[in-house]
Amino acid sequence: MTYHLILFAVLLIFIMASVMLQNLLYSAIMLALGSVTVSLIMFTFSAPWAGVFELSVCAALLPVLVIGTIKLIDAGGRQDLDEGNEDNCGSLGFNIQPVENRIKFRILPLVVSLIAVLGWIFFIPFFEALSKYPYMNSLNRDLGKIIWAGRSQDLIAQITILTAIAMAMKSILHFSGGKNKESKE
Amino acid sequence: MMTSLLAYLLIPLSSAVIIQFLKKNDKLADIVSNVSLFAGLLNISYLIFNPQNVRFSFASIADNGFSLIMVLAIYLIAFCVSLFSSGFIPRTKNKHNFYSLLLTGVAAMCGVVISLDFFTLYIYAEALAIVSLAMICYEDNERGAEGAVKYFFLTLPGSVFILTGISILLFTAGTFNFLNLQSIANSGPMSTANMVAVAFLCIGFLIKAGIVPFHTWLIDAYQGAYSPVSAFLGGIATKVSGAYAIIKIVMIFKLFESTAGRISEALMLLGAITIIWGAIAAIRQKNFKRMLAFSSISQTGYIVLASGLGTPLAVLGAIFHLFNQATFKGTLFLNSASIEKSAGTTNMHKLANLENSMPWTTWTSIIALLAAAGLPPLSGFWSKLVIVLALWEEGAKGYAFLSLFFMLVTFAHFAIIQKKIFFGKKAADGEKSREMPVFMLLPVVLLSMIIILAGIFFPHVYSFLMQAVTRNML
Amino acid sequence: MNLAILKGAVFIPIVGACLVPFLKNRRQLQNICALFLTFLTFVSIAALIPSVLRGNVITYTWPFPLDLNLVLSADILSVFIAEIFAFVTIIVFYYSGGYVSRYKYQSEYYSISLLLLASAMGLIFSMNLLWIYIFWELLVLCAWKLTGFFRNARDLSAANKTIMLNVFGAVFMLMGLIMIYFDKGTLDLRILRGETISTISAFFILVGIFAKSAIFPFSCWFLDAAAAAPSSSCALLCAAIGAKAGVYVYARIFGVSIIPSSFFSETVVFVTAASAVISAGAALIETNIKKILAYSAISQVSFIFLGLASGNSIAFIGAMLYTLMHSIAKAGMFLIAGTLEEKTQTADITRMGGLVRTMPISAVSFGLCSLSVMAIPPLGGFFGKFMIFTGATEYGNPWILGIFLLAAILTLLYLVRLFYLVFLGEKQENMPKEGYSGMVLSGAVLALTCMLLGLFVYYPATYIQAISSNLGVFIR
Amino acid sequence: MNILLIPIFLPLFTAIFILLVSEKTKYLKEVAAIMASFISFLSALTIFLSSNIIAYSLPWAGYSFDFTLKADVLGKLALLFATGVSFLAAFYAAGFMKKRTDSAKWFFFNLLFTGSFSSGAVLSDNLLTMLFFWEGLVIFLYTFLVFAKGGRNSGAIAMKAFIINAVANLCFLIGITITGFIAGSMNMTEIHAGKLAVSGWAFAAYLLLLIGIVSKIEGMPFHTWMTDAGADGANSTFLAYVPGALDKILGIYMLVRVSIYLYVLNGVVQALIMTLGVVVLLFAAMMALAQKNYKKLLAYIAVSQSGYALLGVGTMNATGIAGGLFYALNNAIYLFALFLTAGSVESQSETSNMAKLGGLWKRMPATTLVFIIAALSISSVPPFNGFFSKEILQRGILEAGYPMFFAAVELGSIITLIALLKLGHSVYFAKETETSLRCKESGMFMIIPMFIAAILCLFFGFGAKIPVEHFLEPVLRYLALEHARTIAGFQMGNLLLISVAGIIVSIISHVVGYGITGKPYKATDYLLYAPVLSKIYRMAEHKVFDPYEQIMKSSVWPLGQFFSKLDSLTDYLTFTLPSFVSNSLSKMSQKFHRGSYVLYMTITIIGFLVYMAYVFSFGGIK
Amino acid sequence: MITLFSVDWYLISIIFFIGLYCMLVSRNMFKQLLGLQIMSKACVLAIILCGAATNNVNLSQAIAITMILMEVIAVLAGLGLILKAWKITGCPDLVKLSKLKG
Repeated sequence: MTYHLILFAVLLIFIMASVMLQNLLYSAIMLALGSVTVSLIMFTFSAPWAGVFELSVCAALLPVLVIGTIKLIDAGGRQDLDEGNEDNCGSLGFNIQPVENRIKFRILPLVVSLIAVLGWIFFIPFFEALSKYPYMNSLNRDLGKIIWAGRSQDLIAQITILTAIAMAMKSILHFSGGKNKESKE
Repeated sequence: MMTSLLAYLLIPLSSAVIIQFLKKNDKLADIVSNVSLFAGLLNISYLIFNPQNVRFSFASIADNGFSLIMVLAIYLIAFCVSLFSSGFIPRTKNKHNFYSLLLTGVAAMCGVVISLDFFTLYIYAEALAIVSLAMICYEDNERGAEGAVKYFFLTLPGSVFILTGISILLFTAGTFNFLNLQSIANSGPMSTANMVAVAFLCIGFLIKAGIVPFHTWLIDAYQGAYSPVSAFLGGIATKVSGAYAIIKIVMIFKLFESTAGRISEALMLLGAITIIWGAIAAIRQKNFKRMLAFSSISQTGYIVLASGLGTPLAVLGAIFHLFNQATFKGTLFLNSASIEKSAGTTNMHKLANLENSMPWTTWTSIIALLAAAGLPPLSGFWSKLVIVLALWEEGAKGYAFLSLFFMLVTFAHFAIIQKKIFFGKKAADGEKSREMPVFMLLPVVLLSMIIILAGIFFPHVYSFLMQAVTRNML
Repeated sequence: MNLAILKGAVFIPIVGACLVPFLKNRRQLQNICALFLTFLTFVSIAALIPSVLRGNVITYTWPFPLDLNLVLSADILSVFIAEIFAFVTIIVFYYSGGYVSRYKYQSEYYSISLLLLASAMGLIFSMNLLWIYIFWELLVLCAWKLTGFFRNARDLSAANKTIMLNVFGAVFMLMGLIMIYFDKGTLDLRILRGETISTISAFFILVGIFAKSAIFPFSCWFLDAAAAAPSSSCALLCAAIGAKAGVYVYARIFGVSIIPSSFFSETVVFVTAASAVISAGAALIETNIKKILAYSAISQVSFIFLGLASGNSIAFIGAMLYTLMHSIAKAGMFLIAGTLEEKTQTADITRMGGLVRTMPISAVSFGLCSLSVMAIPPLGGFFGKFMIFTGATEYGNPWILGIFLLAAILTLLYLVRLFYLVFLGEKQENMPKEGYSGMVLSGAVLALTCMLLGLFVYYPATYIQAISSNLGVFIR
Repeated sequence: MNILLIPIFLPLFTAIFILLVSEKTKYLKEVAAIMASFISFLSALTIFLSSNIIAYSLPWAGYSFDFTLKADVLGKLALLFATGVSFLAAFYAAGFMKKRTDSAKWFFFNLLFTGSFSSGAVLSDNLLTMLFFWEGLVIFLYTFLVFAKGGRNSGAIAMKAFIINAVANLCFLIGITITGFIAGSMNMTEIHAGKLAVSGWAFAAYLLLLIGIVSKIEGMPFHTWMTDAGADGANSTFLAYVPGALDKILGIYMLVRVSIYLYVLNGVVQALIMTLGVVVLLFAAMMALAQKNYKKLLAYIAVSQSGYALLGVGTMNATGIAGGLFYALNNAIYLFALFLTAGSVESQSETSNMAKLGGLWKRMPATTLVFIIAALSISSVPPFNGFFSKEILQRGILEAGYPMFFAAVELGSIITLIALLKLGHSVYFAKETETSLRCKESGMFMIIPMFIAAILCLFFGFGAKIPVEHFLEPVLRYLALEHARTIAGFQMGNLLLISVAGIIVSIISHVVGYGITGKPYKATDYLLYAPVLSKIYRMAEHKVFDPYEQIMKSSVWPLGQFFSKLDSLTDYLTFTLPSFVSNSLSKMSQKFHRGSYVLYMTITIIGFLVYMAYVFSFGGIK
Repeated sequence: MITLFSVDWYLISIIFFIGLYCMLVSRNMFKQLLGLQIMSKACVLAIILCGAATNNVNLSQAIAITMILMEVIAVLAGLGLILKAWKITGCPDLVKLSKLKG
């Protein structure tokens, strides 16, 4: 119970940090930590498979991709700097950071607390109403059966979307052979 | 998943993969893509139009008719687009990518229309979104990138909302399956939680359909997209990922007669606003494609308005209008592509008097524009008439009058376009333009023929759609 | 047999419209083909006359959902109007042989004109209000294309004005139709016969009719169209088919089918009175010959509406008779105006003059046609206007009578002025000879027809009496 | 084949035949025209002599509009004179047109058509039929004037004549529709069965009819085209035929037809008509004084003569009406004669300006003789026919009890005589001018009709009993106007003395005027410079009394301006304004499509929130 | 008495709104992507929560796994797009991309 809530609190902190931090690298890392927390929460909800998946993909893969891209752009951005268009790029460490006033991000805690207060007033009743729902279907087959039998149509859909992303990456990044390492997964 | 229609998904998917291995040979890529699409088109048209079904007024149609007609529309537009682009795209910009994207998109759309499950539908919609994203920025220039970026970042909140709706549905209903949900909806008055779920689903699909005020991405995407792609998007893609799902939701949950009447009101209101906004904003556009984009959102407004009303007649009108809009917007965007190719611009102030140089393009566009404006007996008129009748029948007289009145504004679009582009005095860019080769004209001619025929054989169309609607809304 | 004829009357022109563009550069052939098809239509309708005079109605039904069947039915009234339209179209095509042939887009001209005829036929014969609306819109489309025949910016704006205002009216008309549809459950005039409809829907329909016939508030498109379109198209649009379609629809709906409320009829009478006098007055100082003729067409059509709205059978007869006479006379005037404009290279009557010496036949034909419009015997228009006035007297409002008398006087003034300035006034430097024989002849034929219709008014008059006695005009 | 159709259709077909034959033929046109008009005259004579009422009817324009002809006594009389005049005119024209430039073919065409239509107008019994012929005459009036290439601006005058008459005819048309409506029938015999009292609608109808009639007899204010035509030198035969004779006959016929046969007039209308008559009489006669042109002077005289007829019918008693009718007949004769003399003089001297003429009596004795007779009779010098008609008329007026009008009639005849003395003196008896040297007597064709007319003048004068008994009495009987004592005959009485006095006065005035100026054609100038009159004449010079010009200038063109303004206003309201509004709205909407991503995202999310708020805004989530 | 369940829902909704806010305020494409991921994480959590609450965990796991996959795919597409945009306008700044207007 308390452990559960603590996890949520940590998650909130991580996520807010990832939004508020200016340094994109740090915010990516923060998000990774956040997804680790999410997977922990999943474990508490006794959803191990989802947790594992979350841990392996969202916490491991995505940060790698994101950071790789950031680095790439950073490097390329340096070359662009010689062509003298720093006007559109921030002064701080990364030139991929557009100049924008940080205040919007700094006031995030304020916003969050506002949302929290409003949410407590408006959402809680609704969620209470939700919680009245009975356990409608208590048949709880094991995961594999569900995926292969119950949700078989999703598999075709996933094949489709994987083909789609492959084609999409191929055509989006076809302007130069070198840069589509990321999309080789 | 309607397994009977699965083939329509798998064939293009596989041919998309195959095409990837035809890098060297564009001709072969042309042939594969066109042939596979054309085969599917023939197949589906036989399924619908075989004399047996027509004679018995489609009572013996195989699957539920709505998916069938959607598949027909998808294959029609996709075939036209691919035939067109086989002439349009120069071989230097590697065509096979385009074809495989197109075919994947067809597969995804078929998935959307044949899935019996909100979650599956959502996955396919995502796939479609990814494909369209890649197609928009197919030629890597700035406007393409801008269109793609706006498309991506402005529509993804929509898919997140859909996910939220789905998760709530899972909680309240324990399933996303249409039939179960329909039985739940029929069992009694809809519970608040379900309504929240439906509201989230609706907003998600509204964003994907580009309804005012969520239309901002649509216009830039259409304008920025690579020309045949805007035909693909404007013709079918956005309709399938947005309007189709909304009609589906309405069919399942019967919003107008349940406690969720508020949602249907919201839909109708948004539809009306969209009609007005799109029609008004289109008047002063300089760019042909942008103007078409605006007018197409105003047409989508009719669909949403009708589906918000949600009576069988209204839904029928919505479906028919969706199909018509696929045909005439497809024609118009393809024509805008050929104008761009031949005259080098789509800026209406630079164009004039294309009727001499490009007569077929001109007349097909005129037909399509008139159908969009609802000139009888073209198809657009009937769908609008049915929508208006349904509105009036339900007593929504204000909406009925509004939708009638904005037919007038659509006529104004027609008047402006024909004066600035097709007729009128000579202009430099109008001079150097020349007519497209025949197999690039074939698609538009085919589509305009369909526009005319669908208008003239309205009784058959009506009975078919009536079958479909009744079968879906039982 | 009759059924086949009826279908033929509607579908022959459509076939022609599709056929003509494929005879691309054989210009003469196009003309002959169009002429022949129109003549065929004329004859086939004429073949219906005996049976409809016997009082039987030929009906063909194409079922449509929602009880919106396409019902083509030829009765005594529709055959009458159809004959007028077909006749004028024949003459116009004969004229076009010399007139349009030198222009580009000739095939477009012929096919659109044939489509115009076809949609007019459909409009006339269809008994379902929705289908009347549909053919109405087609008519508007053809009007748009014919107006924009010459591709100058001015012409195109005129075309746009035409389509916009007509569609504006049409939208209101559709609104009214939908109201009727949900009040009465049908749009079939045979079922609606003798019913009364809500005044508001009647007014909605009226807006459409007025927009088409260019009655007072919607008259502006008519002038621009007349100034822009080629004269032969003007003869079709402003004189015969375009303007008279509204008249027919009014006669069909409020004359013989649905009983209009008295308030409605009074409004119609007053509005048309305003229209008649305003356009007649404006014609007095206009200098563009085709605009003058268009103004005159407006005011004369207002006379016809007065006759229709007065709601007694004599006025109805007068209106129908005057529809016939005015269509022919005004068509002749437009055709001759076209010849003049083409010969003198201007439409400004102040720059013409003394043409009677060089173009005597055109002058005489024009004079006869204008006499017919002025209602001077023995020309045909006299009887029509006389009967309309008789009916208006029976209607019994002295003010209306006075206004229309004023309008008639103004008509007289501007027509005499027109004739004087163009044909008699002082000589100008360019004195053209008579035009191509076919053009002169077609004008002369129309003028002669006016004359003969005046002398043998017995036949049309009795026919129209048969209309009013068979179909029964609603007396208020 | 009904005999009534001959005077209508024979000239018609002959006219078409003449139109078909070429201009070159020498005598064919003339012979055909004369034969046709002569035959129709004979048929008219037979109709007149046949005692029973001939009728002919044919279904025409449906409803109650039949083609009905009926030769009752009144119609017979009018028909006889109309056809007779046509015959004489055709005969005269055969000689006259030889000398003229304008096309004889068209002249005969018009002449025959006019003849046939006028016969139709007097014969028809159905109001529509009557209107058909009556209004149709306008066309031929127009063509007459257009093809009479006499003047420089014949076209303008033709237009004027056409507009004036056609407008009046439109009023006539409305009058007829109202009459038919209130009578419930278009058939005059049926209407006569129940005469209409002049009140309310009927009054309006009667006034409208009166307008038509007055314009037909060129009464004021519809006379101006005729005087212009006279001044412009229109074809004299035409002047003699249409305005001189035929229109008078038709007009008076119709006046009697309407006022006595169809309507029952009341005192107001009576006074109205008579006042109108007097005004016409005096004013036109005074204008005649001022003229220096043969034909224009005659035109004014003709106008003034129509006033007598109006007076006569206005009296509403047997004597007066008889006088009016008699005047009409005599008018036809002597005006015809006078115009013919003008024609012959003009055809010899190619001018009709009095100043250029003089002393023609040596060279053209026959014309001179005819002129003298006609002039004397028109100025009602006893014992010519004009005198008798005037006497009867005056008696009628006195019976009706309007001594003022009696005086007016006397004055009118005095002025007429003064004018004609001046004319005759200057043209025929003053010393010769060089133009008059080349004149010689005109040919047989022209002499004979003039003489016939002159003889008729004498005959109606000395034997006034015959026309009165055979022409007027039957009409009066037919109109059921009983009268105590015989109205015809030459009676020594006060009236004779008064008129003799009048004659003496006028001779004196002529002598005085001649004495003052020394030039006969200026014999009336001393009157023109009289204090009040001079103003009137100057105003007349500036066409102040020409309602046509006045109305055209003052009201018609401004009206047109106003209406076209109104029209363009509706244009603006129906098209320009809406398109402007939609354009500006569209412009406003463009502010939202700036292409800025942030704005778009904001719009999207706000839209989402608003949507949710709207959806759940009913009583919270519960 | 407020159940734990509704508190969880509440927290998830807050996470969701944080993601939305991030997408709202930032003009950096990476931040947009970040907000997207946050929102989808909230959705995944919601699914799992539903499953847990309705004793239907395995179904919700199945869904959740697919959703995670799709999140990855979306992020991939986003990254590719960022690269594209950066190639054209040397900076992943969204405000740079406002040529299409009117």
